[in-house]
Order: sequence, then C-alpha cells, then structure tokens
Amino acid sequence: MEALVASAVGILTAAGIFLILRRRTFPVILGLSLITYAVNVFLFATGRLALNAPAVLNKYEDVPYTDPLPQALVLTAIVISFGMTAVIVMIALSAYLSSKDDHIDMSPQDSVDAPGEDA
Amino acid sequence: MIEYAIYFAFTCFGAAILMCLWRIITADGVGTRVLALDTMVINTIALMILYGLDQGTEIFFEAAMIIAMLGFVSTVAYARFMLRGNIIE
Amino acid sequence: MSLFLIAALPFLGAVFPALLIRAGRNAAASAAGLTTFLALMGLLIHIPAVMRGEVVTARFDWIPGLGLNANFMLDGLGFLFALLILGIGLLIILYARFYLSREDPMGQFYTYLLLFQGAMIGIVLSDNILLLLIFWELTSLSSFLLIGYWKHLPEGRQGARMALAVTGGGGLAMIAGMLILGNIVGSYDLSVILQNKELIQASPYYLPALILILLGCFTKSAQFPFHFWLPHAMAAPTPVSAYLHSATMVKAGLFLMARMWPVLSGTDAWFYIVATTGLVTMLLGAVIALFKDDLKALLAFSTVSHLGLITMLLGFGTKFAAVAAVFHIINHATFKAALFMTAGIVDHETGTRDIKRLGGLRHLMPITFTIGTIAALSMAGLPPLNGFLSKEMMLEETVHTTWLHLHYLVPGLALVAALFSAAYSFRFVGHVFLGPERNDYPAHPHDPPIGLWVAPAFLVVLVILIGLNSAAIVGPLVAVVSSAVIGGEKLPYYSLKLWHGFTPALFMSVVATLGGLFLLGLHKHCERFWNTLPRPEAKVIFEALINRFTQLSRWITDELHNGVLSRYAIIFVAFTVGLGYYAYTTGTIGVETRIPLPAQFIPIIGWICLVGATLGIMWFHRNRLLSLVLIGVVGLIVSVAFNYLSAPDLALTQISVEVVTMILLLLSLNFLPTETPWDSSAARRWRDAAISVVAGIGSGALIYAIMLRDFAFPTISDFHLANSYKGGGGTNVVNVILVDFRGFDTFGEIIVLGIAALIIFALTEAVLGTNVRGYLLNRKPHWPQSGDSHPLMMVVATRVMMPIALMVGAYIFFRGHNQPGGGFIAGLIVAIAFLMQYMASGYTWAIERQRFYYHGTIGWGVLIAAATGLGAWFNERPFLTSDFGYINWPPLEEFEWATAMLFDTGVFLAVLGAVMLALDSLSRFAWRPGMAQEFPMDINPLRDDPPEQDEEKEQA
Amino acid sequence: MTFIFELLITVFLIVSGIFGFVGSFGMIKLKDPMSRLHAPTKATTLGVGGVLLASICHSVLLEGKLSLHELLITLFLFLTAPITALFIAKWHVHRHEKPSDLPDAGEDELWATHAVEQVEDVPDHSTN
Amino acid sequence: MNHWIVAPIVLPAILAPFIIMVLRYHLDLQRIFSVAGVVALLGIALTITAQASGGDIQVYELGDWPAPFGIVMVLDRLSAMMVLLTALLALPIVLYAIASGWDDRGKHFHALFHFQLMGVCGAFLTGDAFNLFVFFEVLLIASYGLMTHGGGSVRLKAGVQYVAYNLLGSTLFLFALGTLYGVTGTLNMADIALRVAEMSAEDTALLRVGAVLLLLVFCIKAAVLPLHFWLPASYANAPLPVAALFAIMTKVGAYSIIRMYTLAFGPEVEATQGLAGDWLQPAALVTLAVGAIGILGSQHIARMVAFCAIASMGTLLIAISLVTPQASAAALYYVFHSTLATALMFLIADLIMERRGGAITPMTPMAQTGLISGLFFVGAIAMAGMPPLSGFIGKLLVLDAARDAPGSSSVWAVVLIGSFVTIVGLARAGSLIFWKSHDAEHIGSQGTADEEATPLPAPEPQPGLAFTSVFGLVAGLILLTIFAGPALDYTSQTAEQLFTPEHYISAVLGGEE
Amino acid sequence: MIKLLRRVFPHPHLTFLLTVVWVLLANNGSLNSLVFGLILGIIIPFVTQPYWPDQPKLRNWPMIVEYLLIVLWDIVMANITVARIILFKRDADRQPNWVCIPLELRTPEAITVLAGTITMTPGTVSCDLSAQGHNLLVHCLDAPDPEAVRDQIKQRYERRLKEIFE
Ligand code: NA
Ligand code: NA
Repeated sequence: MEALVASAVGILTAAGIFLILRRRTFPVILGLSLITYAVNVFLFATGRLALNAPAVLNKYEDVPYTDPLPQALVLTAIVISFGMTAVIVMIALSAYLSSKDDHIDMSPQDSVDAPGEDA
Repeated sequence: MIEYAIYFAFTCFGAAILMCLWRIITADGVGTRVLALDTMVINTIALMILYGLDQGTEIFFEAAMIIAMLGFVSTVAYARFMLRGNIIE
Repeated sequence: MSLFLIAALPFLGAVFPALLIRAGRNAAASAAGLTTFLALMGLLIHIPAVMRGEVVTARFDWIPGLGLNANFMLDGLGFLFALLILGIGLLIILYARFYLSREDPMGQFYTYLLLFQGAMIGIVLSDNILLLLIFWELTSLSSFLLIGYWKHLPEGRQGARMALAVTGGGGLAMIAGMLILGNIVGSYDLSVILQNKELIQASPYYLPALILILLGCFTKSAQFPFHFWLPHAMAAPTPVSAYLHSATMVKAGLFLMARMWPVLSGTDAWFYIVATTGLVTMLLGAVIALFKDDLKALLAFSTVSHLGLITMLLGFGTKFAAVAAVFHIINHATFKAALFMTAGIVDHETGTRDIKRLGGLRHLMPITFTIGTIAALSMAGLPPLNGFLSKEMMLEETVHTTWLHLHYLVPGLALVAALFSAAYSFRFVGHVFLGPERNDYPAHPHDPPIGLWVAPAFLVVLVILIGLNSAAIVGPLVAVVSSAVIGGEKLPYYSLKLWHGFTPALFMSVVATLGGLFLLGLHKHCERFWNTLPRPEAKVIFEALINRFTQLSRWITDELHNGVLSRYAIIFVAFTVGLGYYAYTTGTIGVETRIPLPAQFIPIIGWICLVGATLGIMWFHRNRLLSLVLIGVVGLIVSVAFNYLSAPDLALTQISVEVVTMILLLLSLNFLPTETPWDSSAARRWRDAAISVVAGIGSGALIYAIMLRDFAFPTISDFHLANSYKGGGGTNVVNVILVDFRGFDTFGEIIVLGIAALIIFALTEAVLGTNVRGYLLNRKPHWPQSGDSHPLMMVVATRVMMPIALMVGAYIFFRGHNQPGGGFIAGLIVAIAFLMQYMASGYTWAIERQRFYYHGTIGWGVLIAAATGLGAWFNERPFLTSDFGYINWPPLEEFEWATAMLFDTGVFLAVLGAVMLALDSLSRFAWRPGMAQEFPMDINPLRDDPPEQDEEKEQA
Repeated sequence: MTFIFELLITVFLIVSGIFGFVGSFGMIKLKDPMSRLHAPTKATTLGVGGVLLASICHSVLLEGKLSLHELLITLFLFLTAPITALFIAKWHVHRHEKPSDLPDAGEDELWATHAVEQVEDVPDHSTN
Repeated sequence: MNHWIVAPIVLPAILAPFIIMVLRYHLDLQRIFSVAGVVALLGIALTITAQASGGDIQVYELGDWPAPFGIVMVLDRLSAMMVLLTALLALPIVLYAIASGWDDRGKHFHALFHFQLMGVCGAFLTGDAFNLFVFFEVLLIASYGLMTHGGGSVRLKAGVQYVAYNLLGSTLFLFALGTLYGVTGTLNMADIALRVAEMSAEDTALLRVGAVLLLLVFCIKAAVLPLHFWLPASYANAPLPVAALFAIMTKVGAYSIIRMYTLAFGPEVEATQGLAGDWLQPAALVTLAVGAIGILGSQHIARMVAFCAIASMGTLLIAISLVTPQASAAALYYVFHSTLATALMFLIADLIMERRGGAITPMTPMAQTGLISGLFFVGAIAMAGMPPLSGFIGKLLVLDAARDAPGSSSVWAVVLIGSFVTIVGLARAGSLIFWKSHDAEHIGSQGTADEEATPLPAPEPQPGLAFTSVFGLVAGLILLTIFAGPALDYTSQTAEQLFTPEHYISAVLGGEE
Repeated sequence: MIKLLRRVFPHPHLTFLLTVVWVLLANNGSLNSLVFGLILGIIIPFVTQPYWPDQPKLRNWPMIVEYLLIVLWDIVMANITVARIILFKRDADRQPNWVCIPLELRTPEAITVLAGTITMTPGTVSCDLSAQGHNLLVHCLDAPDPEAVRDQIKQRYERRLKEIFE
C-alpha cells in the first residue's frame, strides 16, 4: 500500500513539474494542479496510512483511529490551493485576453510603460 | 458466499474501470471520452458501495452520493463545452 | 563656539540659499557668506587654545554599540585646514556671486557648496574615524553635485560621475582600512588610535590597513595613477575648481595622511608607497601641465604636481619633511586659489581659456595681470614669494633622501619636476599676459568689477607677506600644525627665512628657474615632440571601462533574468532536489519501524488508473480538453483513495473542489486556444522529463521513508483525539480540529478564498474595462455551436435536483461536527446546486432569481467567523474559544449546540460567496447583449403552442 | 432463512457485476459512437442499482437495521443518466450527423441541435 | 490574556470585509477607513512593541488550547518590531496610493491592502509552523491581487509568472511541513525546537531534509539566489506603490529564517548541523552581487529598483548567515533601513514613471523635476549605503559584525565592491534621467534653465500628499540615522533574546523544557 | 384551516419529498430527524421555488405507481437485451436505427420523463427534440422495424404520461 501511495506521489510530482516546465500558461496551470494533488497526498500520508479507521469517535466501542491532524492540514491546503488555482487561471486568462498570446515567458525588456501597453 | 460474490463484482467493476480508462485515452472523439469518464465515475460509485458492503462500513456513502451528484455536473459541463463552447450562458 | 556648532553650521546654512533664492541672488549669496563667516569666527575663537597647543574636543555618544561616536577635536592640523576651508570658502562665495551667470540656479550652487564645506569641516574636526568616513564620503557626494552643476554640459556629467566613482570608490576602500585599524586598536576614536603606534605597526594587518587607507587618500588627492579624474572635474564652474580642486577637497587626502602620520609613517612600506607615489605624481603633473593649453587644465595638473610634492614630503617620514609639507600646504593654498580665480577672470572676460588664443592681456587687464603674475611666480618658486620658501625646504629634504640606496634619484627627479613647474608657471604669465596684444579675443576683455578681483588680490597679498616675513605671519601656525602632525613630539630645527646661505637647495632652485625659462623658450619644439608621444587618455579609458562594464552587467542581468519561467522553475527544482539530497546524505537514516499495509485489489486498480491518467496528461497535454478530462480522472481517484484511507472529509472536499476547478478551467478554456502548439525541442522535453523524474523520485522516496517509520515523538494529534469530544463537543475529530483546535488556520483559509474571489472580480472589471470587451464581442467560437443551448430535459432535471442538492448540502453541513462533512463542503455543494441552474436555465434567467449578493456573502462569512472568535473575548477567553452544550426539548431527544457550528456557518457563507463570485465573474466574459433570454428553455411546446384543453380551462 | 437472503444478495451482486462489466465492455466493443452510448447508460446504471440493492438488502435482511439511503444514490443516477445520454447524443448529432442523415423532423423541419444560424468562418472541431 | 497580541491580525481581518461589504461603492469612505485602519494598526503595533520591549515573551493561545496542541501567537521583541515596521511602512504607502490615485485604477485596492497587512502581521506573530504557512498564503494571495491591480498585458503576464513561481514555493512549503510533522509529530515551532534538540543522532536524515526544504521556502520569500527569479519582473511591473509595500514581503522570508534558525535549527543543534551555514552565506553574497550588477545593467527604473531590493536583501542575508548575536543585531537594524529605503525608491520611481515613463534615457524634463531629483539623490544615497543615511550605518554594522567571522574578507570585498557598483549604477541612472534631460532640453529650446522650461504636468490628483508621504519615508530614514544608537540597543537586546531560545520555548510550552 | 396549511406548506409535494430525503440521508427515523427534515423541507422550497415556475399538477396517482412499475420492469429487461446484443451479437448483424417520435405531450416535465424512460429502456436512447419540440429523436441499438418501436413507446409510455400530466 505504502509503495502505491509513494509511487503515486512521485509520478504526480514528476508529471506536474514536467507540465510546469512548458511554455504556455494552460499546461503550467495543469502542472500546478497535478503537483498540488501530489503534495496533498504527501501531506496526508505523513499521518501514516490506516484502513477503516476514520477519525470519527465511536462512543460505543474502542476502535483504532487514524491521525486526524494531517487530514485537517490537507483540507486547509486543498482549499487554499483551490483559491490559488482560481486566481492564476483568472490572471492567465486576463493576460491572454490583453495580449492575445498565452506564452508564459516574457522578455527582460517588457515593462508596463513600454509603448503599445494598454494599461 | 457473499464474499465471493463481492470479489466477483470487484473484478467486474475493476475491469470496467480499466476499460473506461482505456476508452478515455484511446477514444477518437471527446464525446466518447466524456461518456467514458461518466461511466468510470458510475463504476467507481459501485466499487465504493461494494467496498463498504465488504467492510461493513458506512463511511463511503456520503462520498458515493456526492460523486454521483457532481459527476453529473461535470459531465454536463463538458458536454455544454463541446456543444456551445460556453458552459454558462 | 562648540565644535558641534562649527561642523553643523554649514549644513544648517545649506538650507537658506535654496529657500532664499526666491528673494534674489544677493540674499542667497549673503546667507551662504554669513554662515561661513559665523563658522569662521567660531573657529577663530579657539585660536588662543590651539596656539597653546591644546586640543579642543566635543564628544557625543551616537552609536556606542558600533563605536561610531560624534566626537570632534580641534588641534593645530585641524585648525589649519578648517581655516583654509572656511577662509577660502568665504572668498569663493564672494567670487562666485559675480562669476555665475543669470541662467545658473545660484540657490542650488550655494547649497551644494555649503554641504561640501560642512563635509570638509567634518573631516578635519572628526575625532572618530567612522565619523570621519561619513564626512569623507559626503565630500564625494557633494562634489559630485558641484562638478555636475552645469547639467547641460556632457563633460560636467562625465567629470562628476568619474570623480564620484574614483573618490567614492577610494572611500569604500578606506572604510575597510579604517575598520581594520579600529579593530587593531580596539577603538575607532582617533585620539586613542594616535596613541598606539607600536601596536598598529606591529600588527599583521598593518599593511592591508595602510594600503586601503592610502587608496582613499590617493584617490581623493589625485595621486598617480588616480590623478586622471581631477582635470576632468575642471568642467565645474571655476569657483568650484578653485575651492575643491586646489584649496580643499584634494587636500583631504593630504590631511588624512598628515593625521595618520604619527601612527602610520616611519615604516619602509610607508616610505616606498607614499614617497614614490608623491614623487611620480609631482613629476608627471608638472610635465603634463606644461603642455596643457587650457588654463584650468594647466592649473589642474600643476595642482596634481604640487599635491604629489606634499605627499612625497609626508612620505619621507622625517619631521623636517613634515614641517615642509605643512608649510607648502599653506603656501599652495594661497597662490593656487589666486591663480584659479585669475584664470576664471580671464575666462570670464575674454570668453576663452585657451592659451593659444590669449596673450598680451597685460595692458587690457592690468589688475588681473599683476595678481596672476605674482601668484604664478610664487608657484614657480621665485623669491621673495612664499612658494620659494617651501620649495627650498622640499629640495633641501630631497637631498638627504636615498631611494633604494640611490642618492641622486630623488633630488634629481625633484629638480626636474621643479624645473617643469617653473616652466609652466612662466608660461602662465608669458603666453597669457605678455606678448603682443591681439584683436581676435572672443569677447572684449577688461578688468572685472572689484567683486571678482578682490578675493584673489587678498590672497596674493598673503603670498607676498608670507614670503617676506613668514616667521612672523605663519611661523607660530606652522609650529603648532607641525607638532600636531608629528604627534606632539619635539619639533626639528627649521627656519622659515628667505636666505639660508648657499645651500644645495639654492643651487637647485636657480637651475630650476633658469631651466624653466629655457624650456619655455623651446616650448614650440617640445610641444611638437610632446604631441608625437603616445599619451593614454585616462578619461577615455575610464569611460570605456565603465561602459564596457555597464554593457556586461546588462548582458548578465538580461541573460540571467531572461523572463523564461521554465528556466527559473528548473533552477528551482534542481536546487531544491540537490539540497534535499545533500541534507539527506549528511544525516543518518533510522531503521524502518512499521510494516507496510498489504496492497489489495481495488487500490491497485485505482493506482493503474491514476498512473495511466497522469502519464496520459503528460503525453497528451497539448490537447487541453483531453488533459482536463484526464485531470478529472486523477481527481476522482485521489478522492476515492482518501476515502479508502480513512479520510472521508478529504474525499468529500477533494471531489467538490475538483468539480468547481474543472468548471473554472472550462470557462477559461472557452477563450484560450484549445491546443498547445509544439514550442519546445525534443531535447528540451527530454531534459525537462529527466529533471521531473528526479524530483518525482525524490518526493516519492521521501514520503515512502516517512511512512515506514513511526513518529520520533508522540504526535500531538493524540491530544486532539482525546479532547475532540469532551473539549470540542464533536466526534468528527478532523472537523473539530478545523473549527476549533486549529480554527485560526481555517479563519485564514476562508480569507484566502475570499481574497481569491475578490481578485477574480477585480480582474474581470479591469479587463472588461479595456478594449478586450470589444474583442470578446467579436470573437468567433472555437467551433460551430449547436442549437438548443438550454435543453428542456436538462432544465427539468435540474429543477428536480436543486432542492435535493440543497438538502444534501444542509445534511453535510449539520452533520459536519460529528460526522464527515462541514461548512466548507456544504458551501461547495450548495454553490454547485446553484451553478446547475446557471448551466441549465441560463445565466441571465438564473441570476434574476438570485436571492443573495456574493460580496455580501463573503463579507458576512468572514465577519461571522470573526464574530464567533471575538465572542470569546466577552467571557474572558482568547479569540476563537469555542463553547457547546446540549438542549433538551421533549419530546425531542436532546441535541447539541456548539459555537463551532456558528464558525462553520461563517466558513459555509464565505465559501459559497467566493465560489459563486468567481464563477459569476468568469461567466461575464462570455456574456453578450443578445444573450439575455427571458425563458429558461429554448424549446417549450407548452409555451409555444399550448394544448387546446388548457385554453378551455382558462376560459372556464 | 439467512441462506436465502445471502443467496438473494449474491445474485444481486453477480448480476450487477456482469452488467457493470457489460456496460463498459460495450463501450470498447461497439464501433459506432451512437451505439456505444447505449451500453453505459443502461447496463452500468443497472449494475450500480444492483449493488445498491444488494447493500440495502444486506443491511435490512442480515444486519436487521433499516438503511435505505442507498436509494438516494439510485435516485440521482436514474435522474441523471438520461440527461448525460442526451448530451452525448446531442454532441454526436451536432458533430457527425447532417440534417439529411436523420429522419424528417415533421412540421418543425429541423432537430433542435441543428436549428442554429450558421456562423461563417468558424474553424471546424479540432480533433479532440 | 493579552488580546493586543491578535489585534494586528483581527483588525484588518474585520476592516477589510467591512470595506468590501459596506463601502464597495464609496471610494472616499474606503480611503478614510483604510487610513484610519492603518493608523490604528500603528497604534496597536506601538502598544505591543512597548509591551515586548520589557523583554518577557507573551503567548496568546487561540481557542484556549494549550500549545503545542492549539495555535499560539507569540509576542517577543522580534515579532513586535517587525509588526511595528509593517505599520510604519503601510502608512506612507497607503497615503501615497491614495494621493497618486493608484487605488482607483482597479477594484478592492484597500481591502486587499489590509488583507496583505493581516497576512504579514500574522506571519510575524504566529508561533505555529502550519499557521505560518496559512499566513504566508494570505499575504501571497493578497499580493497577487495587488500586483495585478489595474491590469494591463505586461503586468498580467508578469503576474502569471509571479503566481506560478510562488505556487511552486507554497507547494514546497507543504512538502517541508509534511516532512517535519512526519518526523517530529508536532507543528508548534517551540515544540519542534524542543524535539529537534532531543532527536536521536541515528535518525536525522529525514529531519534534515525537512529543515532544509523549509529554509529553501524562506529563501524564496527572501529572494536569495538562485530562488530570487520571481522578484525582478513582478516588482518592476507591479503598481509601484504596491511594490513599495512588497518591500516588507521579502523581510517576512528573512524574519522566518532568523526565527527558525535561532529557535529550532540553530548552529549548536547537531541534528541539523551545517544546513544553513554551509551555503546560505555564499548564496547571500551572490545575491548581493547579482543585485548590484542588475542595478548597473537595468534600462528601466522600476527594474533597477527591483534589483536594489535584491541587493539589499543580499546584504541583509549576509548578516543573517553569520548567525551571531552581533550580526543579527546588525541584520535587524538593516531590516528597518532596507525596508524603508526600498519603499522610498519605489515611490520615487513611481513619481518618475508617472511623469516621463521609466526608461533610463534622457527625455524632456518633468514636473517638479528639481524636487524629484533631490529625492532620488537621497534615496540613492540610502540605497547605496552612502553616508549620512542609515544605509551607511547598517553597512558598517554588517561589516563590523563580519569582522571575526570565517570568510570575512570575502564578505567585506563583496559588500564594498557591491556598494561601489551600486553607486556607479545609481549615479548613471540619475544623471541620465535628471541631468541629460536638460541636455536634450538645451538642444531643443536654446538654453532655458529648468525654471522656465515647460515640463509635463504632475499626474497625481494630489501631488502634495504624494510628496508628503515620500518625505515621510525620508524622515523615517533620517530618524533611523539619528537614533541609530537606541535602535541598535533594541536590536541588540532582540538578538540576545533570539539567541536564548530557552525563554521562548518555556514561554510557549510552559515550564516543560 | 386549509389556508393555514397552505401557508405552512406552500409546496406540499416538495416538502414531503425533502422530508423523506432527509430521513433517508440521516438514515434513521428518529423524531429529531423527522422534525428537522420537516423544517428544512419547509424552508428549502422557498429558496428553490423561483427556479421552478408553473409546476404541473400531478393527477391520477395509481397511474403513477403503475407507470413506475412498468418502467422498472422494462429497465431490467432492457439491460438483459442490451447485454445479449453487446456480448453475443456481431456488429454486422445489428441494425442501429433512428426513429422519430411525434409527441402529443406538451408539458416539459412530461416530455422529460418520457425521454428519460426511453433512454432507460430497451435499446433506445432519446437523442434530441425537434426545433419546436413536437418530435423526439430516438436512436435504437438494434431495430429492424422502427415503426414498431415508435408505436410501443407511444402506447406503453406516452399514453400514461399524458394521463398523469395533462
Ligand atoms: Na481548514
Ligand atoms: Na469541514
């Protein structure tokens, strides 16, 4: 089981980084969401793995519980990265619409008051 | 007896899921892909219920239900995208 | 007057000219003059004390922690220089008032001048070398402003930048030197340092300190090879040249060498570095000066030469030489300032400084001629003028100096230098004033108003008086100053008389004078020869160097920060992985303490799907829609995996976030290209893949290692499990952690979400405000659109589903505290329920029926959450302290209430508002006027042709 | 008695397993996209339905506690499956069928999906 | 308990939503409340600084849960002074943003501004590693909004890069926290310190990985080479008042490094031996070098100032990397200087760009050219660490602190040569922008001095207020210079407090160390 | 009295449905969940009602039950048929076919139910409406005789739906 999770984290990380290294905004965003999956699983797994032991207290019998803390952290992380993804999607879209070009690279000479700037 | 039935069902739905994956990756048109994704979602729900049945736990129910609800939403979104390009208009 | 005040006055005074310039040029000038005059008076008050050889001090602990204290001291040396600075300063102010033209902003000029004056005073009065450094660099800065005063002259700008670069750079070197020095002695106070000669000269750091400090001095005093900046600083207005580049700033280096003389001199290193530099500078300056046709250039190089002379004297390290140095400082200040002003007058009156175009001015400008000639002859070293006395002493001293056992080298070269200096002095007189009168002067020359010539005249009077009876006039001063220089030890024998009998020095003087005349006679031929010599133009070299360096750094900067994100990311990843690996290998890994769980059938299926989908994304990422579908698969698997691994809350959150994210991406993909073109070479992709794989292996291995080991210490979550129910009133520990134990995280998290929505809204506004709006209205869809955009069946289905979905949301919310679920997931579900209406019945139709406003919802969410937290303050508890209890209303079974639920309500609202606002904003991009539809369904038979019986009913 | 129940549940499970398999297998096997559509919408749905039924029976008959919430999932699936199918079909009609290929739409002339004013110079579907 | 400690976080957290809900359509009211909020924050900051200056460390247990199980805010000298710095910086900037009308060029400026302040203050105050992450995200996402405020294609493109890079950073942060939790089983900084100290020498590898990843995250924020690439383009293309505010963001990274590497991973802890020391100093030196070279090589004033920021971070991190009380005292003094100076330069750059564009080339002179050139001269002096301003003192402090350290000669060489290059670069820029423009003018209209010249009109609605706020920063620098003595005393005491982490730990965890 | 009830339960059907849904969700029939479900069942319709204007009146409940049973039975049969076709029939022998079904139904809800039923039952998928919604396009997996299919659908389903809805 651990091997599966670990390898999954690895593969998600690799794919994510590979996409982040592309030169257009959209693949980069995809890469970021992949690597977000990776890190969420990673963070979750730091609580070690457990089956059928949700951290929901059982009043009647004494059952094992998994580590709830990483879950809470991952929840927070998921929410935050959702917000972040939404923002970068929006910025990327605005950038594309403003320049009709979805390359993510710039030139060192680019500047907000360069001629032709519409801001 | 039920165990074996469950394992049989596991196998069937597991195979089904893999076939869906295969279809998603190899399909010729995005429509078929979306169809395959939708089917995969439904198969997954089946697997979750089966597993809950196998383990005698309830914790899969909510997830299964939410997945059933949201899987539909995303399928519709994809379809609208393919038909109209614009999913909210 | 307190030394503080003397040092402060110029700075305070610097304010007035800038302000008073509105009141007229005289006001500005007199303000500057008055300030200087006051300072001067304040200085002169101390004459008695100084002459008694006392040291006036003023101390203030500024930064004791650093040893940088505002300590000032006034001894003979300081007094002399302060006198020069303020005295000549006063004359310069007067002179400049008449020199500057109408166009020149005079207020600025005097402000800069006073700033500079203050800095100089600071240098000569500092009793703390760090403080001295401050003033030292200030002189560089203020002189930068003065030299660049004529902004429109390129020479001015370049000269200023060059001066700043050289002197400022030297100053930086000196910082290091001073820090070392202070480190050796253990104090930065000069008075302390000056007591520790042995300690300093014994230290291994003596040489580096010496060299670094001398770098500062030499650059400031334009010693070879740093002499080149001075002539170009002459682009400054003449008053500036006269003040900075003859009387004061260039002497700062000399001052410091004199100041440090007691502790630094007397070693071979000192002798060979300082004396040699001085000698070379003296000679070089003199030779070059002879062949300069620009009056000010001639004077500039002569200044270089004389500075070299003084440096050399200080370098000799003998007390007599020190006395000679001091004496010559005084003399040079007098005649050189006078000469500069003369040159200024000539320039001002004739409109040129080019010697080749001058000559025969003696009748046209008799006063100027007299002043200039006397000063020049003093510079040439002719009796009975003061220049003669100090030069005699210099020559005298060279005779007793051997350089690497060469007895004749120093005197010989000194003689040559003296000869050349005599020559250019004569040339100054001969080629400007003597000779036939000409009729092609650019302007019509005549003697200037008294305001211009009174200052130099005064100096020339000094020149003569000192020459005739130096012992009476400057004798005491020289004595005091010299004793200060040599560290208060007993003065050597010396006399300031004109006649010492037939000494070698006398012969050398005669030779120099005659040789000078002779050389001037041959000037034409020498000049022809000189012009054939290859002469490296320091300025050109310097400019070229700076430009080259600027180009280089531009190249480096732009190559390094070339705007290619993937490059940045690769460096990031490589660096991270590398350091992580380093950290791992330099530690020791413990033994595995956990047995892995068996991998069952279903997880393997899931794993295959995950891996398949992920690789699929990598492979097909150029097909954007497909990669979205595959991401959907990944999300599905991950959320199911969470559920499988006992994290139902995560599963629910993950899947709902998944769907909303996907919808966001689809909304944006509607405007983006649906294909990513190939724009990276195969090689590049392989490199990227390699790096990615390495990073993947890294993260995978790391988590694998963690999972197979127990916590090194009991984890704090045991506490959460133990206290979730009795302390937090909930059985779903995860939710209790979120809303209670770590509620502050969640508080921040909903704020993040809210901000995200705000940004999306704000950007939408910004972008739709520009010409983008027009583009959006005219853009074509990616592909032909189908008809029937709101199919009847979809509409009906969503109508049935919506209430149920809301019910589910409510259910998820209310059970959250005790079962998987909670405000966040509920918020997403409700949002999606409304979203379904958007998609089915259309944006405009649905929005009309919207009952809540997104900004408000977000705001209320955050405020409710905050209010729940603040509520605790009222019963003396910290922020976010929760409370809960049980209500028992028969016949109902008892049920629980918890403030945490209220907090979770805040979360719910914030999430709902944020998601809706985000989606709403994005949908507005696609909105176009024609789209407003009054009906939810495009096709509705009931509406279009109602069946007959319905109409009958209506009639009935 | 329990045996009967177990047998019942077993049957449900096996049947649903078969249907679930068939649903996805059809998607692989059938050639034309429209026919593919039939398999999952029905077979899979029933497959899941069977599983859910089995689960309900299990809790009701064996564990003896009334747990019907699986019905909700069934409800969702039955409510949504036709819509999904409809959209996929519309996509197919939109992409692969010309009005002439379809049966006559009676007095309405066109089928809704085709009933749209054609926009000029729009690129055709990129092959995804 | 002392509620003042959370006040710097709660105040903006309530004010911002209020602005969004109630004042959305009333810019004037927004401005009033925004400024009032900043002033209030300043008051709070002064209060807690006063409370902290006594030297005892106060802890605020959120939700009344004891550390390490709940989240705690910790008020010590360092956090107090950083919050104070934040408030001091915020005031002139918000005034400038109002005066220059920047806040009206997009929606929600003031709300985002206060959320940013909340994130920064939270990061300075929190005593919990994961909570630190949350506040990092708050300040980051607010910065995303501020950075793209007003839109414009280049700015948005720079924004995409900025966000993407920092998302990578946030991801790394989570990897690091996960690793640390997975090993130590805790998230509270003090508790981490305690457990790291007790870590068995046989099992340090994973801990070390976690620690180094965390350090890297902070280095990204602090723009340490080679993790600084996010900075130039984003700062240069952000609205410059916002860039001025961002001067504090890099300091958050620096703060975190100081905090974690004095508290938990200090040089004397053998489990994490030589993680920071080995490479941080060289990296800092290179950072300074690259910054200085960038200043000389920039063709645009905003970009040049961005490199000024990098260079000053280099100097700061050199001091931090020495990890001695004296050096830390120097660093903390320099933090104040560098923040104010960087902000000042950005505001001046904005004054210039608003009038004649940012290209470092001669153009026709602009409105108030004399005043602005004077300000530029002052700012350049501060930035280059020339006397008489605090930069020089800061530089002396750093050099003095590096005196006995290993590699002191290289530190001295780089710092001094760095300032030399900076001087040359700034002098070049200044003379091109302010002096050569007169040349162009002279060529144009025969020899008119700048009084008679007809310069472009001042763009701001209220240039008076704009200049006032800039002068405010200048005044700050001057005060920092004059009262360098007391300031240094405070930072020295702060450094002492930092280098006796026992107090911190016992304050947070109760007497259990 | 009736007025009062109307005031409290403006949407009786929905309220009932939602209460049931809640009980199912809570998965226990306790009084608490009943009461709570009822409360929500009353509140939620107020939120959703504007999204569902002119709801059709359902008549003829026995017919509804009958219809449901028929559909369930057909679904099972449908799946068996389809399974046989998929597993054992070669594509060559299969005759997929389009069928156009002229609609007498007008109510959107009714049409939706019909279309849904068609999709869930023997080898048929409802694919599209005609431009004004008078015909339904159905695709058959294997239909040698389209007319038969059409008649069966109209007889078996549409008739009953017409009685239920119109
Ligand atoms: Na959370
Ligand atoms: Na929750």
